[in-house]
Amino acid sequence: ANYQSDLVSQKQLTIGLEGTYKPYSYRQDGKLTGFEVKLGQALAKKLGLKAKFVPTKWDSLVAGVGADKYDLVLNNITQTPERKKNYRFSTPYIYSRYALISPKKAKLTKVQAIKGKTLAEGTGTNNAQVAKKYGAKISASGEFANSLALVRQGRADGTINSLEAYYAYAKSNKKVSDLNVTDLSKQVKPVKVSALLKKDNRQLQKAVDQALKQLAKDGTLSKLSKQYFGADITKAPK
Amino acid sequence: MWSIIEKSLPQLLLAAVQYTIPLAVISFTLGLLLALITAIIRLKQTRGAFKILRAFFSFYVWLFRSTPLLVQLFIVYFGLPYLKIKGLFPDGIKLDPFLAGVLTFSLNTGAYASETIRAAILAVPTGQWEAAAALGFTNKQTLQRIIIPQALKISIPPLANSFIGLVKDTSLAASITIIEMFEVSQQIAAENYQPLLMYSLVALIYAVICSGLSWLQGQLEAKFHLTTTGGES
Amino acid sequence: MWSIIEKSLPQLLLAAVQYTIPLAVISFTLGLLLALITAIIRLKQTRGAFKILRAFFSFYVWLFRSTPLLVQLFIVYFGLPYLKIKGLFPDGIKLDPFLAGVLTFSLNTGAYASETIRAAILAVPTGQWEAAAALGFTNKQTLQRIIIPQALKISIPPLANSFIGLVKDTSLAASITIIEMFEVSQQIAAENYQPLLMYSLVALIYAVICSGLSWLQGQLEAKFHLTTTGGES
Amino acid sequence: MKLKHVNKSFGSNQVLTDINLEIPAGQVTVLVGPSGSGKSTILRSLNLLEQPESGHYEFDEHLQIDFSQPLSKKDLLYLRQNTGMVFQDYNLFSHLNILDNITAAPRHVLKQSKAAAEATAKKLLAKVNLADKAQSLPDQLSGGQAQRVAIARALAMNPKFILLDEPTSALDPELEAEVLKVLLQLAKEKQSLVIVTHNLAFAQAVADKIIFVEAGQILYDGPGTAFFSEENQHPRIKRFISSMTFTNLL
Amino acid sequence: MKLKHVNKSFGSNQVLTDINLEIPAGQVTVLVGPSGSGKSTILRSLNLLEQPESGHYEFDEHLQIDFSQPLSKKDLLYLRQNTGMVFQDYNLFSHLNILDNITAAPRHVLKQSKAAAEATAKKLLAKVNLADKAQSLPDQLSGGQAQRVAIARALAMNPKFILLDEPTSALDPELEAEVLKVLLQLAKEKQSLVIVTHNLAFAQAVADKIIFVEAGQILYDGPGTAFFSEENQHPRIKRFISSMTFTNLL
Ligand SMILES: Nc1ncnc2c1ncn2[C@@H]1O[C@H](COP(=O)(O)OP(=O)(O)OP(=O)(O)O)[C@@H](O)[C@H]1O
Ligand SMILES: Nc1ncnc2c1ncn2[C@@H]1O[C@H](COP(=O)(O)OP(=O)(O)OP(=O)(O)O)[C@@H](O)[C@H]1O
Ligand SMILES: [Mg+2]
Ligand SMILES: [Mg+2]
Repeated sequence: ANYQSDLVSQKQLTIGLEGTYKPYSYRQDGKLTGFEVKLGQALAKKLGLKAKFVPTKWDSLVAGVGADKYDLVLNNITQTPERKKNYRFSTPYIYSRYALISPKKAKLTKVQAIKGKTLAEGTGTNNAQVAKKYGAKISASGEFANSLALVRQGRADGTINSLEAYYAYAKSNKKVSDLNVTDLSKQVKPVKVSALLKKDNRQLQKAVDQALKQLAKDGTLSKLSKQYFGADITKAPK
Repeated sequence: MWSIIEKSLPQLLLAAVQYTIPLAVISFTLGLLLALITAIIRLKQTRGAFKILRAFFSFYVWLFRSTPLLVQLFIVYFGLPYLKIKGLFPDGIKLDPFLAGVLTFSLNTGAYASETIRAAILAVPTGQWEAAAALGFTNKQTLQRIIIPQALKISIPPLANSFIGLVKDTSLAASITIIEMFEVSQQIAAENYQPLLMYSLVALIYAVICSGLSWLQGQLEAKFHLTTTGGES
Repeated sequence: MWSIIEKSLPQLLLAAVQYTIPLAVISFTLGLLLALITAIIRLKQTRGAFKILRAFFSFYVWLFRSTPLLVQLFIVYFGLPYLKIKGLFPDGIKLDPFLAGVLTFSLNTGAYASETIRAAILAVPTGQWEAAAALGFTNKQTLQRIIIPQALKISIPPLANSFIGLVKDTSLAASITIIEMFEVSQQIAAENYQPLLMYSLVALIYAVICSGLSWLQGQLEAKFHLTTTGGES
Repeated sequence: MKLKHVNKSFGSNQVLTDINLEIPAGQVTVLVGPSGSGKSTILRSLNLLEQPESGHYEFDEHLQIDFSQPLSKKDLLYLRQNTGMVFQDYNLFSHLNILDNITAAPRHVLKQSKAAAEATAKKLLAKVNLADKAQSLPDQLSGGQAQRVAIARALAMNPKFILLDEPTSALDPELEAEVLKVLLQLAKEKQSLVIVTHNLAFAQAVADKIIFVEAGQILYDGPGTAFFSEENQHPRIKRFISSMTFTNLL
Repeated sequence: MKLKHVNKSFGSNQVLTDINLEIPAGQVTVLVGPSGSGKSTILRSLNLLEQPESGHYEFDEHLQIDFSQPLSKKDLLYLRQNTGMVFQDYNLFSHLNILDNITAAPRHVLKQSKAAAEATAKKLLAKVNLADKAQSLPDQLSGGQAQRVAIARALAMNPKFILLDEPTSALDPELEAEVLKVLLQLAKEKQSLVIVTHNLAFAQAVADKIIFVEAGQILYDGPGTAFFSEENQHPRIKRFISSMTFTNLL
């Protein structure tokens, strides 16, 4: 297969991700794990490559793929028109639901209500774009854990992020009764999450799409989804 | 390219005026004050309870000089809210990002500048102390009227360097959600996918600001007749 | 709490040994070499083509001293791959993160240290040049046998400070995907949601390393009979 | 001023041993002796810049000090106000202009008004031939000028005694002469002076009384004339004088 | 050594004006004159540490220099090898021990072997009475010792002339005597010396020839004895000598 020539380093699938974003990618006892880590390993295996992960701060994650720091990014990245102009996307592997998380007292349940409020979001994320679209002010916070900390400490009015990430957070923090979480899937359409690739890497994209198809077929994708998200979100919502 | 620069430059400059410069100026002013107090307390010959105060200030200087600024910022902004002290801070210490930034930068500058001022006070020749003592000045009068004015003059070049350093260090404030200049450049890069251009642009702005400050420093030193070490080669 | 510390400490120390310390040591060594060359070139009286070389090195020092290290790291790691030069780098300059880190830290250290060494060379009393000249030494011999050895001795304290500063600055390497100590602490904190504890722990490790280095610096200075300015108060 | 049985050590190094001396008012007393013998230490003890471990110091009818006791602030201030000190390297306050150098202590220690202090300062500057330098900064002066300002600064406190530690050692002979001229003038006006100097020609010219110090002890204490006369001389002193005048080299 | 019609300015400040002088070999020539008159500039011109704008310098039969022409490296090296220089503040190489200070130039400039250079150095150290200091560092020496090492360092190059710029001005009289003793010894051995000094007693004792400089011009050039004699004196010189010996103060 001639996608080999697209690779940053030979015989290796180099994958960029945050590594601090539970349950997508995070460390457990020092070892990288999470849905997208397992997915990356499975992808690599299908392609007959070794998976190599490069944890990168969100701020520079997308810039890194253009700079050939890794072959693709698996980091709950959503397809958007602007990104499509500059990058290449694989077929989607999950459909991520937005959640609006805010302190209980604030009673923020409608996405329209965030107008003029300050939301903690990572620079250039989809979450930030949604928040901006509905008129919120952005407080640039790199990591999800930090964003939630800011909300709970009352230093941000709320945050929009993926519902799955919130569930993972709620699981490891016994007490989340101070938080109010609204599933925004009714208000903002769930978004396609795909691997992000460099514009020129058409061959690699084809190969990745092929591999994803096989992973969906053999049930690996749904299995991983259930394991890390507690639900199968790999199918397009009706 | 030019259109991108034209579009982003105003945003970057606004961020500089709103955050980068105020952060640097306010923190430096507070830091200098703290540094002066710290330097004097640490230089005092002491007895009894005062020793504890001195040890405290020595600890403070040690702590802030031997840990990275970035870690300090994280501790103050993300860490302190978890520090729950019954009675005093039952809910932890939660600071607004700008305040957290000013606090950290001031403490950091204070620690380094106190060493600068301390060295400057020690660099004032012993003869100045003796001359003042021989004229009947008390220690306090000597410090205030003779030593500190001379020490501050000696400190001008290193302190000016510290200020320029602080301007550059404000780029770390992005990590505690302050949207200073570098953060803005990253946000723009996340939109237009031109990181090299955006980072270079922001580097250029820093370079212009810092060179301007260096020039001012030169003027200041010339005014106070401070000459840098000279020689022949 | 203790169990968390017990679990995370080995990871942090491993990161220190794998990245923090090698980054600092390698970059400092290369930076020092670069600094020495830069200092000598910039001090040389020049004619003709050599002037361009000197201007180039002056520009380099200016650039790296007047922009933030964080921005430099971003430009080298994320920016340079976009710099496509036909013939030379048709695909941009793509560096491995560690290499990019070493390159940036070396260039940064080189710029600052060259100023230290330059000042030290100028601080060698003119009389040493004259004495050597009067004995028939050429300029080059004088520089090599008389001036540089003395200048390096003068430079020890500020260079040691630079090295300690560099150790702390490696905490910025996390931003270019190097999993150094502070990044590891953030990752652990993202898992156990104990940021205050993790950041404090990492701060402590830095403090221990830096204090150790300060102590070594003291020994070194004592060995070379360097005394810091003294006085009375 | 009298010192009685004064001892002073730095660490284990005994620098002054059982020093007894009297310094008469209205006269010029010159301390001479080889380098490291303890001249400066004696002078600095008279001004309490050094505190000996034991012995007594009878300054005047108002002030007697037992060196083995801690010093009171009041005594220290009284002593400092009544003794002026002139150092080898001038020690002018480098951030103040000449006028402020002279008025600083009268204003802040004696609490004189600014106007009064400046009037006195100007008179003193005229006296040391530097009336035109009032607004200069110390580093704009030559060494000889700086030392004359230092003398004016000491005089401004109107002290009973002025102590001078090698006031001209840092100066070229011609600048030295400027300063010595001023000191001779003061001597004529019966200002009490205590001078440490290596300049034997000057000592011979000006000293009412000479004290010769060697290794922390006093080997001679008497009139200047007798010190330099050929007869009746201690062999060590003879050797010292001849080494100072190079007569033994040839 | 001869200087002919030499002029030298620093910026707009003409420091030497039409200087003509001859320095005989095997004799002691002493340069005296008030501060700032140009003595050091003359001495430094002889060693080309300063280059005058115009005039001629006839060093010996091999080397004649026209100051208005650029200097060749070869001439410079020849001159430097044949003149030694001793500075007021010694300028010993502070990072080298005494032995290395003395052997550095013989080894690296004259390319002597280490053993040969060290053998010579040890003889010279013995000559200046410092045989036991070979391994010391410069800052472990007293000023007098340091200056004697500086003299030994100059001698190690075996120069035709040794130039000394106020070699004892930084020293106490007793340390000064140590150095002067060495210089007298060299004079006796007919080493050619050119000495700038403010010490007229020493000048009188040692000078074969005296050159008096004032404001960049030579006012006297002749035997030492005539310079100090009461008759036949230039009034300016008279004034200078008396100011140096304080005879006019009293
Ligand atoms: N602050 C000090 N600490 C330790 N030793 C000192 C101190 N001051 C002076 N000494 C020692 O005391 C002795 C006497 O010194 P002092 O300065 O009184 O001599 P001096 O007669 O003034 O010499 P000089 O002519 O060189 O000025 C010397 O051995 C000196 O080293
Ligand atoms: N490098 C220099 N740059 C400018 N002016 C100089 C320089 N060196 C000497 N001068 C000036 O040249 C004049 C003569 O100086 P020089 O040092 O030769 O005098 P000198 O007779 O040696 O005096 P002294 O007895 O003080 O050493 C003085 O006016 C001095 O200020
Ligand atoms: Mg003394
Ligand atoms: Mg001179």
